[in-house]
Amino acid sequence: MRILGLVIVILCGSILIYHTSDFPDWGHPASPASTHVSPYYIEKALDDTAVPNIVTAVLADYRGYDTMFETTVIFCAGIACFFLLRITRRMEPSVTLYRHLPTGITLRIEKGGKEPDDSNIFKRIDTQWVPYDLIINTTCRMVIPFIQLFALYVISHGHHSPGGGFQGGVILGASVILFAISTDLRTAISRMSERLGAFLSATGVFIYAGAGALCLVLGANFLDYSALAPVLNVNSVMARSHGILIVEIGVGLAVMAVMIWIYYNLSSAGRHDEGL
Amino acid sequence: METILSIKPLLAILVSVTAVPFIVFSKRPNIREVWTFIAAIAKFLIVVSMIPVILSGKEIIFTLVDIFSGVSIGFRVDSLGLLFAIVSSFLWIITSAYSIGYMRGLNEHSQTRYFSFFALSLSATMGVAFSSNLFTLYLFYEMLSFSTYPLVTHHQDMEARRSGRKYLLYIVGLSIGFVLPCMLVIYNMTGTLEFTKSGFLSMDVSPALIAALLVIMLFGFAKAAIMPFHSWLPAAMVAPTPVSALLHAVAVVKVGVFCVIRVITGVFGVELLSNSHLNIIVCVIASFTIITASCIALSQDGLKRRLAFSTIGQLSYIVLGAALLSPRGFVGGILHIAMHAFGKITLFFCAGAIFVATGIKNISQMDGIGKRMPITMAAFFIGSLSVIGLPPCGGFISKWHLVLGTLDAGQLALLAVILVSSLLNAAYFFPIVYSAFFNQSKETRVSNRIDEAPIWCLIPICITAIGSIVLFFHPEPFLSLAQMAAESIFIK
Amino acid sequence: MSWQLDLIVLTMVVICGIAAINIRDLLGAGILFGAYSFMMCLLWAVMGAVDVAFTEASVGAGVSTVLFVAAVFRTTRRTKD
Amino acid sequence: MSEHFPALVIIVPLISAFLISATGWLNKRLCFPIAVFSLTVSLFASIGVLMMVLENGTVQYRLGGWAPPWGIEYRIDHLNSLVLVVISAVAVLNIVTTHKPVQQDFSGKEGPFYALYVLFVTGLSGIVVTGDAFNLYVLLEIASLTGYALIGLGKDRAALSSLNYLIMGTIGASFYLLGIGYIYLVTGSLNIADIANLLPDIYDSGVVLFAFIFCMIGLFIKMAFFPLHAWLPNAYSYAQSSAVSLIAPLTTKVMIYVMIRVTLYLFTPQFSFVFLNISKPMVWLSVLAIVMGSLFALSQKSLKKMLTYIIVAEVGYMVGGLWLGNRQGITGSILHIVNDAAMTLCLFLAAGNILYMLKSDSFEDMKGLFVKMPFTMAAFTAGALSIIGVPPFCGFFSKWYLISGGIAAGEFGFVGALIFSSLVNVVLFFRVIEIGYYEPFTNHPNAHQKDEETLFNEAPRDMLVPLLMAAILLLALGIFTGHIVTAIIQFAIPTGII
Amino acid sequence: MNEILTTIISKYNYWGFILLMMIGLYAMMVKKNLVKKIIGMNIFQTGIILFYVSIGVKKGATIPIISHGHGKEKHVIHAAEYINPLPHVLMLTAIVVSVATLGVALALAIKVYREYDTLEEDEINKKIRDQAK
Repeated sequence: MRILGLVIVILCGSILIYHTSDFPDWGHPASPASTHVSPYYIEKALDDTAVPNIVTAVLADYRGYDTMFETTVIFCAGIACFFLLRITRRMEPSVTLYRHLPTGITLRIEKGGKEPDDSNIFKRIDTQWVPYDLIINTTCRMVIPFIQLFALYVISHGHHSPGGGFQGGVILGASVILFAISTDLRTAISRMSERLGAFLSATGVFIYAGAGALCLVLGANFLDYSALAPVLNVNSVMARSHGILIVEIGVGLAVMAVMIWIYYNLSSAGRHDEGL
Repeated sequence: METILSIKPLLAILVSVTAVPFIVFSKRPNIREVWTFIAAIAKFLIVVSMIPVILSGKEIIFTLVDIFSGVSIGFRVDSLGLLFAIVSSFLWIITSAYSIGYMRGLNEHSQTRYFSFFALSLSATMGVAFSSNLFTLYLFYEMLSFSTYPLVTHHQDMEARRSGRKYLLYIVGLSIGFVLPCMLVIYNMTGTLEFTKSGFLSMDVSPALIAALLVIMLFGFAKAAIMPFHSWLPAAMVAPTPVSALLHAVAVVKVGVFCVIRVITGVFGVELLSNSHLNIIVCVIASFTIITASCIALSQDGLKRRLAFSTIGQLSYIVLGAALLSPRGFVGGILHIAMHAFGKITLFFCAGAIFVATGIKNISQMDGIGKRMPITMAAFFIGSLSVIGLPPCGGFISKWHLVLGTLDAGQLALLAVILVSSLLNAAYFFPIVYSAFFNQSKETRVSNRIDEAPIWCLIPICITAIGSIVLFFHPEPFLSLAQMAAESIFIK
Repeated sequence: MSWQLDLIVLTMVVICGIAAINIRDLLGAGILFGAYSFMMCLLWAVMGAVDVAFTEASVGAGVSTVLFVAAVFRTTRRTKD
Repeated sequence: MSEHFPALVIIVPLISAFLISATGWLNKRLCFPIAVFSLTVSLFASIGVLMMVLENGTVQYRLGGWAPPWGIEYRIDHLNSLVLVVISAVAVLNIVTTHKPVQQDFSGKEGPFYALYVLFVTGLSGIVVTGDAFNLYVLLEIASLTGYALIGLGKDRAALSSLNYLIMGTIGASFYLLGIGYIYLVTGSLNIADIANLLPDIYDSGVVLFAFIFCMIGLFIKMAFFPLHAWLPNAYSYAQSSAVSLIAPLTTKVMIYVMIRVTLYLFTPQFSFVFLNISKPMVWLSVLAIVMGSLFALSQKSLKKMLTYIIVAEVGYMVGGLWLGNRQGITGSILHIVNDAAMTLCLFLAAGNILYMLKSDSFEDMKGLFVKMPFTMAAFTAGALSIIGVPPFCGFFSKWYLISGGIAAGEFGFVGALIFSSLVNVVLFFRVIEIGYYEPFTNHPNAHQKDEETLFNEAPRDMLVPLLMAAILLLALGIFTGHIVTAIIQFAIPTGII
Repeated sequence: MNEILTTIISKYNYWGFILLMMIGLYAMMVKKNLVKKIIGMNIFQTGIILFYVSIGVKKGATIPIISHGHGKEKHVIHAAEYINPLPHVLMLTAIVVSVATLGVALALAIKVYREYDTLEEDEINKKIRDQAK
């Protein structure tokens, strides 16, 4: 099997490599890809949408329909992971560990044992015991706000610089994931519940599709943001720019929520009690 | 030819289908049987009401839907189809009466299913009789195959299961494997499937292709039980006797030969076949089947099996009559559909009656049974006379025309075939009658006391037996219809 | 940008890729896949596809790696090939 | 409003999917009505689109108001409007049946289930309406991802076979993406109509050839064309029946649609049939698919497994029909998309009902089913007859066109394979029907007139009615074949093909 | 010799994507471990993304962000000055799709592990066979 696979792969690869001779030269400015459709974007994007970052303009406006479904794909992945993994009925773990905060001593309680009730002194920790690390905790706590600030910047500044809703959303999600890793899953869930994640993801995509549908209600085609001009009280080019911002925010929300949601489900295998 | 647009053929088909829900949902058996009778009589009346129109030289047409160009579900009533429809719809009434006697006499299970599918099969038979094109013919042919399956396998035991498999394998397998491709080839060559008086296959097709199509179609309609694709028929005799009687002596097998006749006359056309002498192939195949089946019948001990092989032989008479391509032979062939139906159904009814009354299935056990069941055995005698082709029974008239047809066609060998096979027929029927009346019973079961089958069984037997005789003296409706059919085909 | 730099990064990508599928430890494979993604991100940045590079950095090198680690943590590190 | 019908077909279910997902957390009982409502709206919108297409010809809809090839457009002609109606109709018919089994199979996850269900339908509809090659890929991934999830939450081996499906499906989609990339490399466009205009100058380029090969390999994997079918049988047979009765009728059929779109409208018939000259080997491959699919089906011991292999054979029908390269063959292929969707729906719904009532679908447990579930089995028989190809059920007519096309093209191997598979189907289905018809009575042939009432155990009404409607649909589709062909399908084939 | 070198220089980026695709394909075909397969799948996808990005490259052009958009003086924009943005857009979508697929694939892998307690395909098949017996 190994040899056979290797032979097939090498054979296919060499045929493909041989046929690259038909390709246009790498980076040639006159190749069809660079001359047929794309010049229009480069030359008109700023005038049409008032967005200097052409990628953002194309992503969220010219091919905004694609991007809507790109966001939907992420949403699908979130639901799919939940659908596949989540175990809703509560299973009591056979062993729970508690840390006595003042002393740092760990309590091991077998199933059926009495649970400590004073939650200010005792804190439940993961069974795969991780030593309490002050440095990591503090560093993360300090870094996370800045990560989130940066993420917001990436989302809102996507018109002018690389980035946009998707990247910003991932970073925002990553900050929560970092929080979950540095403390534990239960703390993260108590800060941002699963239900909130689900709502936010649906809301995010809904903002995108809803913005498009709003255009449709206002009489233009689906996703034609210029129809938003009377609502936003700007001219139609700026309306497109604002429309892009709106959908980027939607994308950011959805992506953030889904990333967190997937992480919750994967890291706890759907149980949502003990994570990474 | 004048044509009349009328919904009657569709009504004749739908009558029994619409009866099915009533049959299924009727609470008591008596009401169920009433529905069957209402449907059967209504169907017969509708069919009969078409006779004057047809006899006055007109045709009734009705197109239900045009599926696409050249392919439609359409009906046309001509003399040939009407003849077949009269026979089968009349015999349905008789068989229904007989079924009641038989099924109740034996306390059979699932009688509701039995009567429902019986009604369905009759619809399909009417559809075949009235179809105006090859596609409709094929449609109802398949419908008949599937709706008779539950009837054939009514007993639901291992034997029924085996026969059911064989039945489907032959009938459906050959129709899909043989008829369907032929139909498509024909459609692709001509762009139509509508039957015409002189056939719609043009002369410029290569003879080899025509020969291939002809033979494949002949075997494809496996319900005609032409050898070597006949063995489903004896196997299907496991069914309750009324089923065997109606379906395997009347509806199913006759549908098979009816299809063959339709294809020979309506698709290939007399002219094309006689010019290319391809009818000889069919004649040879049919003759082979006649002789072989008769010989096999001689060696059978089960009464129903013997009757089955007799049927195989008799069916080929009809095919032979059509393939002779002489007007009188054609008349003989078509008449034989009716005459053989009456004769053979009598025989099957008798077999069933014997089984109901005594439980006997084999010929060797029937010594002296005539003393116990004199009416039944007398009817049996009349039926066998008709099948053999002796006066004063209807079978004589059709055989007579067949013989004349062979003379017209100048095929003396075929004449010999018919005569020899008639002798063979006599050889396998008369011993039964003889031993029934003149041999002493060896079985204790058969007492000398007269002890007939239930009255519901007996009356149908008498009706069909008398019918066989009446048809000898008054063959008019059938004879004139057959002659009209022959005229319309052979007049240039 | 010189093609030599391009080539070096490309080579690194390929090496990381091969290593990721051949290492006999799934956690290692996940981490190597992160490295692979990061190299890929460099390559794209070199090619001028800044947005794609940014996305790959956040998704491929970031979230994907976390997901791999999470999945490996919930299953097993063991692999036979 | 009517000019926005094309958009409504997609966005109504899309937006409702988000609503369903959100309401799933608040009140589970609301999910089902929302899903039914949105799919019904989508069905009406798609019928509206079909009417528009029948009246005015091709409908174009510019998303975002940008002209193609710069923006994305819907380009709806007779071909996709027909397939669109099929998708919406199957989705609506099927969703009604899912109400009860979902509570049993996916208890607590009704919200996600219906969200995924609706998204799956959205993805497929989107694939069908879009006029942009790359957009097609994105929607393909939506349909696939939701499909993996719906399949993955099944019984015993479901997760494994779903993972297998995922890996194969991703390879397939990636190959398609690669093919589109190759096309983009040499044309610089992603709009299907635009590419078709640009391609004739560069037919002889090796890149176009490879683009074609990649697209085809990708689609063949996705549609489970033999020998790339290995993912399908396990994936479909271990999935829960409420999910599979949606996925099985639609996925392969939509992929066939994409193949027809790609060969006839992206690469023109001139390229696919004349320039490449590979019709013969492709037809023979499909012959192989038909024969092997039928033979594999013959060796199965459970109902759903058998049906999945029949799907493999049916895919062979449609691929072969397309590659016959003549009008009749392609008509047959398109007609079979419609008919096979209906037939598969009918059969899988019947299997679902059986599974719901019996908790098993192995042949051994189906004894005496005709008495227990007469209506389900009647519909099953109708589906079986249609697959076998008995008139007037619809399966007969698409087979008719396919065989006619085979005869016209002189491909008698293909004709033979079709007939062979019909015969095998007779054996397959009558084996099932025989078991359902006989078994409990073998030992006591005469004494069960009473038992029939006590044994009667039919599926609930909301599962039965759609099934019976599907069975009637088979009949209606068969009878109106001529209308479908003359009104719709004949315009769906490029005029160059005779 | 020089000619070959220029060919290589002008095409080697394309070879890179083929190499990556083949690595991915090899992993998916040969590796028995499910997570390894998933990694192979991702490498395969990134290979294709690399191909698309390579299409977009334009020699002598800069990143596709119009410089005077940041309040600088307006001037006529020439298409040759900026890299083709379209493949980038497409590949943003493709990356998202690949991470979505990765998420679902890992979820399925966890589910498989839950059921069979192993990720090796041959061991799983053996278990299935044993169960059947």
